[in-house]
Amino acid sequence: MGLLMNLTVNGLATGMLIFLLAAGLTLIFGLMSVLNFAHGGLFAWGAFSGVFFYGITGSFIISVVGAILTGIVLGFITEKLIIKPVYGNHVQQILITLGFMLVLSEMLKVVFGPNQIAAKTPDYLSGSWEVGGVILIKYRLFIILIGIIVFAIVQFILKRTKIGLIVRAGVINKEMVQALGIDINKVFLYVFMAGAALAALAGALMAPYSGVVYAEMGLEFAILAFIVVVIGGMGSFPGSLLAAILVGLAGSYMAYFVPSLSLAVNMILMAVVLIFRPQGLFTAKEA
Amino acid sequence: MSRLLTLENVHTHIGQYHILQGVSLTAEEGEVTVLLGRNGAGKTTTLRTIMGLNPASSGTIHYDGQDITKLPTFSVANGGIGYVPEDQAVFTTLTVEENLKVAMRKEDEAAMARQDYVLTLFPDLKKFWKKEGGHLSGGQKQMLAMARAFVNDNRLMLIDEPSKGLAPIVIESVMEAIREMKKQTTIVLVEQNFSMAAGVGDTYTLIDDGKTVQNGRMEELVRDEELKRTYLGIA
Amino acid sequence: MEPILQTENLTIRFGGHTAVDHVNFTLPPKEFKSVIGPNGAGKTTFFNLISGELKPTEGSVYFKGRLIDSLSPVERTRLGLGRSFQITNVFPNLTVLENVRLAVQSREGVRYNPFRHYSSYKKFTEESMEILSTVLLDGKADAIASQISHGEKRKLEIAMLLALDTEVLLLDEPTAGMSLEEVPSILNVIRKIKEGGDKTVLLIEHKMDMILDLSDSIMVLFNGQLLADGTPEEIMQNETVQNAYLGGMPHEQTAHA
Amino acid sequence: DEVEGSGSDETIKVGVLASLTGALESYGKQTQRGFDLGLEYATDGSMEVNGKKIEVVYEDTETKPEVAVQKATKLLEEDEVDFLVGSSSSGDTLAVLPLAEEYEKVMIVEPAVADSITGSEFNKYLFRTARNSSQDAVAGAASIAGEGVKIATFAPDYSFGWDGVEAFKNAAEDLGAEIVLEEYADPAATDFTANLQKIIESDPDYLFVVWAGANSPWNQISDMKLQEKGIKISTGAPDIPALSVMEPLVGMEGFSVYYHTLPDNEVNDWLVKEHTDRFDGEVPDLFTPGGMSAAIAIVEALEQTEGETDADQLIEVMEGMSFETPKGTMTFREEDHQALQTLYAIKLEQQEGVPYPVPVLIRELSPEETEPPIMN
Amino acid sequence: MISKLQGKNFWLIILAAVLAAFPFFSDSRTMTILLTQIFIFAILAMSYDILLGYTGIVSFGHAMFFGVGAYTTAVILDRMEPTLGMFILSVGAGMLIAGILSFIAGLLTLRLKSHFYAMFTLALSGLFLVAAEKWRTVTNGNDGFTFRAPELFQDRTMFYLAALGCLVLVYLILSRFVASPMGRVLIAVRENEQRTASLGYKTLHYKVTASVVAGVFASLAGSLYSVSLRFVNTSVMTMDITLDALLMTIIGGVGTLIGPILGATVIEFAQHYLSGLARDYPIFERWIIFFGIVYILAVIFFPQGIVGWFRQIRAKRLGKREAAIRAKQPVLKAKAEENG
Ligand SMILES: Nc1ncnc2c1ncn2[C@@H]1O[C@H](COP(=O)(O)OP(=O)(O)OP(=O)(O)O)[C@@H](O)[C@H]1O
Ligand SMILES: Nc1ncnc2c1ncn2[C@@H]1O[C@H](COP(=O)(O)OP(=O)(O)OP(=O)(O)O)[C@@H](O)[C@H]1O
Ligand SMILES: [Mg+2]
Ligand SMILES: [Mg+2]
Repeated sequence: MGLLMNLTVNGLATGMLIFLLAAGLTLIFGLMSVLNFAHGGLFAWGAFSGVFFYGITGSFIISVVGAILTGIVLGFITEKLIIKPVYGNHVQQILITLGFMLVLSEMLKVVFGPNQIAAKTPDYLSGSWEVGGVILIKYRLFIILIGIIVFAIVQFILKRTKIGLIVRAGVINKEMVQALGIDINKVFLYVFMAGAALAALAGALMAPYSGVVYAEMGLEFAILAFIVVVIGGMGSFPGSLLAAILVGLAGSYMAYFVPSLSLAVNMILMAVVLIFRPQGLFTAKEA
Repeated sequence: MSRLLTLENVHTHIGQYHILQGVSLTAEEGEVTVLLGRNGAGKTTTLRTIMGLNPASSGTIHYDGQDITKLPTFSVANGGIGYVPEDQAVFTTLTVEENLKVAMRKEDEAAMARQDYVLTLFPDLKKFWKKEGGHLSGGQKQMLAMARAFVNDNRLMLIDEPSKGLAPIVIESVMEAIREMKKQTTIVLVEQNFSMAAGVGDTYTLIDDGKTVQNGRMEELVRDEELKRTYLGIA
Repeated sequence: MEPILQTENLTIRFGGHTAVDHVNFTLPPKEFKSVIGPNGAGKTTFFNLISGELKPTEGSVYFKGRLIDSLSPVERTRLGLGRSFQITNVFPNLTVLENVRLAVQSREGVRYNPFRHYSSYKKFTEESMEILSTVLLDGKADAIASQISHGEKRKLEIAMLLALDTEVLLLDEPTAGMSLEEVPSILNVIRKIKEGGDKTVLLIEHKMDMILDLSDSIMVLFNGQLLADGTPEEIMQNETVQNAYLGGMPHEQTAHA
Repeated sequence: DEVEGSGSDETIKVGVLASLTGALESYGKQTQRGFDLGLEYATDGSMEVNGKKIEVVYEDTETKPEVAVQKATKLLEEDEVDFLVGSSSSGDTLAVLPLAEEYEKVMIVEPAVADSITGSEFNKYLFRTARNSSQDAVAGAASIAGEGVKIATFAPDYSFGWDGVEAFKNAAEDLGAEIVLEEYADPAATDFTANLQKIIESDPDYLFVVWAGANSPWNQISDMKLQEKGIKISTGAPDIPALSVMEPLVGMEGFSVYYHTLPDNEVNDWLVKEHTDRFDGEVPDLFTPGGMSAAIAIVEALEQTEGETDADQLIEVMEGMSFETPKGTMTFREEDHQALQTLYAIKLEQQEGVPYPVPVLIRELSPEETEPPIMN
Repeated sequence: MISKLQGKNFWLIILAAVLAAFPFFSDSRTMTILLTQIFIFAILAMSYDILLGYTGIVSFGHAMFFGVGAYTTAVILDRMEPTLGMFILSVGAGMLIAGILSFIAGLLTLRLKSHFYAMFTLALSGLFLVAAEKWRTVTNGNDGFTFRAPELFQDRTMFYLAALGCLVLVYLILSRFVASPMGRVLIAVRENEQRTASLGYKTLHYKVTASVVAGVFASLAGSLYSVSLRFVNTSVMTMDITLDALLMTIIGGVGTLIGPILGATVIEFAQHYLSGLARDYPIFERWIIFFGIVYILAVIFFPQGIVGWFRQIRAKRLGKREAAIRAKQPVLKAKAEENG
């Protein structure tokens, strides 16, 4: 029982972390249909700048805020320079964002040096409680909490404001949205910046989780985020959350019960979902 | 009466093609100006140029005394211009409700009233309120495209072939609506259905090969068999 | 004579909404039949069911007496059911000529040959050009399909159907958006098909003058149901059609009838 | 083709392959610095052996086998190098090995670790100054294993991990220990709970971790309170940047390939001094002495052949050759050309003024003690 | 039209002849090896373009087929005698396995919409990578293993010529293929799949065919690749290979066969020279940044790829000269992915 609880809680926390990571991508890929391979780069920048700000201020809160700001600024630059010319063209998006990904991760080395850097957990979030054989790691509970908050905020914005509708409409027909008097370029810019900020937030939270940041972490996790967005059914926020948790739990259980397949668990999960529910877990019909 | 919209010798290039090669037209406040011309003449391009979707390469466009030739599309629209494109361009994965919501510039009472009016005009839309735009029938899409422009308080309306794909009875109510709307709104209409064009139009502009070839009052055109034969091929 | 096309209780529901509702209809060979009905009556959906684009919830479609429910759209086309689309549906980045040529190639059954150069099939190109000139598009043969105007796309749509040269043609509002001047020549094309005497045509249109001019018979769909099926005269007399579809019809069109 | 010798009459060229970009960049740079310093040290700053100038050409393999082959061929063909040295990844190294054979040039493998290099893929032209997985494992075993000790292992789920565990297991069982569990995890996983859970359940005395790469399990090991449950952790101490993430493991006993304070000899003193002087006070790191050793080995061999670069002659003198390195005396074993070398049993301690846990010497593990099995 | 085609072929023949003569004039082995790599990756990129450019299918799993070829050849040459005959046999075997594999993968998933297919192939190739990692008795995992190349290919010039020969052959086969009636239908599928079906073409057949053709030639590239290194490890199955193929295709210009060849050339050269610069100029230590910038600039200045850019220039010139006569000269546009 304690074992199952342990696996579940930790799987859940991992799932939440993956959700945070995928949340930005759900906006960018799911809503705006931009294949942003540089997402991982934004994530890594968030992680590094989080560690950097933590180092100079000693405050975890400031470090997270700093990382988000970094994400916003980078999001602005990315959208203006990289994404804007290639809206609506997946092929070009792949090329240009991969190029930018190289630039971003290599720039990390220029700015922060080529080595991995240790990331510290603030004292009030480090350590764990043991409750009846279940080990509750404080930082993971914190991640679960943040995940829920982010989910609620984003969901609120998408459901209660027109932003979500406008973005979806803009992806279907950009011209028409403009002809309705909406500056869609600006909307896209803001949404992209929000996505980048989410990526950076995920990075900043990921750093203390694994205890280390390194330039290659971006690409490693970007694929995971793409998997989650696909399993969740492109652009559905509840879908992403569900998919992320599924991935987290599956990873946790598989590593325990079927360790020989644990390397392949994400790929198997994605393949199975694509064969049996290609539209994703959370979309009712094929769009 | 004053001129709400004036195009002077407008030229438009799309890529390397010179599509509009001198279009001039005027729309008087409160009137319906009909653009006529054969397929590929440049009617749609004219409307798109006004909207800033295919910016003019030379010539000027004045709206309400302002030069809007170089304005971005959304500013043009925010000046109070509604646009019904020829390919309907409904947002396929958004429901009817959401399509209208995106379109609505201000969600105030007046807008709601206009929406209600549109829904009485096109009861089908109300019936399929929660249906995705992509699942509507051809005519229903056309209605939705129009409704999207009608929910806003526009001073000028650019409508590209509204009658296309509509049942005769619906065409009639659209004509009715246009006549109704004329009181507050100026309309530039592209229409191939001559009976409809003649039914609602006050003036006409005839475009051929990207150029304005003729302007005049609609009554004159209706009477002028010769002109009709040469340019419209109607006997 | 055995009907070339027949449906039996053909029904489709989308969610709670029945778009086509137990339609039983027969189409004798070489007949020219029009389908009318209000927007959203189910006309296009009816076509989609016949051409196999949609699978019925209930009911069956027969082609020359043969049940074709299990056939895919591809197989139905090959059997001889060709259709045009209401919403323009072409190959956007290919030339107008190539659009038509693909249809000719399919008709000729040259589908899988991976080795011969396509330009060695000269007669395909020639035929395509001919068809393009019938629909007055020969001047645009080299234009990219996405760049031609709306009316021109409609003509291309017809050209592709003609190129398929199927026994049955399902035409969904072929002239919507076509200019006044050009409608007659397209009408001519359609009329020639009719006069050729070996094709069966099912036409959806809202232009009454055209329908009355061409049709041997007219069927009326209302809320998915087959409301009436008869000669043009009978249909024009039908009161429901008058009130709910035609409206006042003050136009010259009715005058023809 | 035979004229090529004439070009190298006055100069001897060495081509060094290393990952100078990408994930293994820091390893590559350590090798590079070490090699430069090594040449200087071995030639007393003259950069000459027997009157012949030594020239070094560095090439970046980008950690891609095909690039490594391209670059190696360029070194062999265009630069006409007399020695190859490299490289940072086992894959790159393995891809280059056949070239050394084809061109009949001696290749010093440094710091690639795969056993198969001196095992199944061995050819007589290669010599390895780096330690191999088995040596690591033997060292790891030596620092914790003993009669009746229960050990669980934890490693990443790929060759490096399997090799390491397999070798460790043999070595540890030889010392009488019992391996109670072998856990492998996705090296890119974010969550190691399941593995750690199993390890806790198997209730070992020690958990021996074979790990490489940045994404490490240390934090979670401490979060899961393994140490508090009486499981002692042991692993190989990595390079300094990676040490900085091992704070949760302070107190752990394990082994080290090199840390600058561990060896006690003149060569190392020189290395530490020169390195700190030249590089802003930075101390040499994990693979710096390896690079240095490779250079020293080359110079030593050349001295013995009196500057002759003929491979057969070189091989003859190098087989069994001993040379002094920052890690003490190394000896190329005749059978598989693996350099036998000293490794270190250490304990991680927190030290004043050092921002990472420091490996502190428990005892030196002599070359004989860590001698791996011959596998070729 | 005909004369232009012949003109193009003429230049290609000259180019192939020059390349064939190259090793006899130049003794730069580096260049020989670099060109050999380019030939191999050009084959891979062309095979990828059959999917991406011609049929409009994005695949993230192309490395799988490349890897199958690489491993099949490596394992056969390692375990049997490394003779030319064995090599040819292994290439055939690899192509056969890749063909069957791509057939099954295609059949399973090509019913799906394009991005689902992309993600599915990503998953599948991920599984293959894991398999290659885990099946150590055959693959020796991520360390990989070396093997002997056939005698003839020990000589790099011979192997260079063989790779060039393969490139020319594959180019000829594929250009015939894409210009065939079948190839035309592939393009139709790319443009509008549903419409293609309604013209009476079974689109699934075409997509699966494209997938098989692409898979088979990717496997050939993989076989050549492993022989060129005389070594194989799991890196042949990684996403990097797929991305390389993808990038080469896009940079050169999708929907053409020359494009991928140009793309392979540009990327390999850029990589080679940029990383070479690092030795001489310290700012190029971070040459990967410049490499990334090359991609970015490529999209901004050659949005349709190199080939598309050439076409545009030619169209412009033609346009100026013949504007009066041919008002609407078609310009081939790369496909903008449609959504919704
Ligand atoms: N994107 C484009 N690229 C190139 N040419 C274009 C483009 N859009 C339109 N054209 C050309 O411009 C001309 C005018 O097109 P436009 O759509 O304005 O005609 P129209 O008068 O609206 O015709 P229709 O009655 O058929 O709708 C046509 O010849 C068309 O081929
Ligand atoms: N895929 C679909 N999903 C849900 N509802 C649909 C779908 N396709 C059609 N409908 C609905 O079915 C009804 C019939 O549509 P259909 O397109 O057949 O009408 P139609 O008679 O062709 O009308 P029009 O004259 O406007 O083209 C409409 O109410 C439409 O909203
Ligand atoms: Mg138009
Ligand atoms: Mg319809």
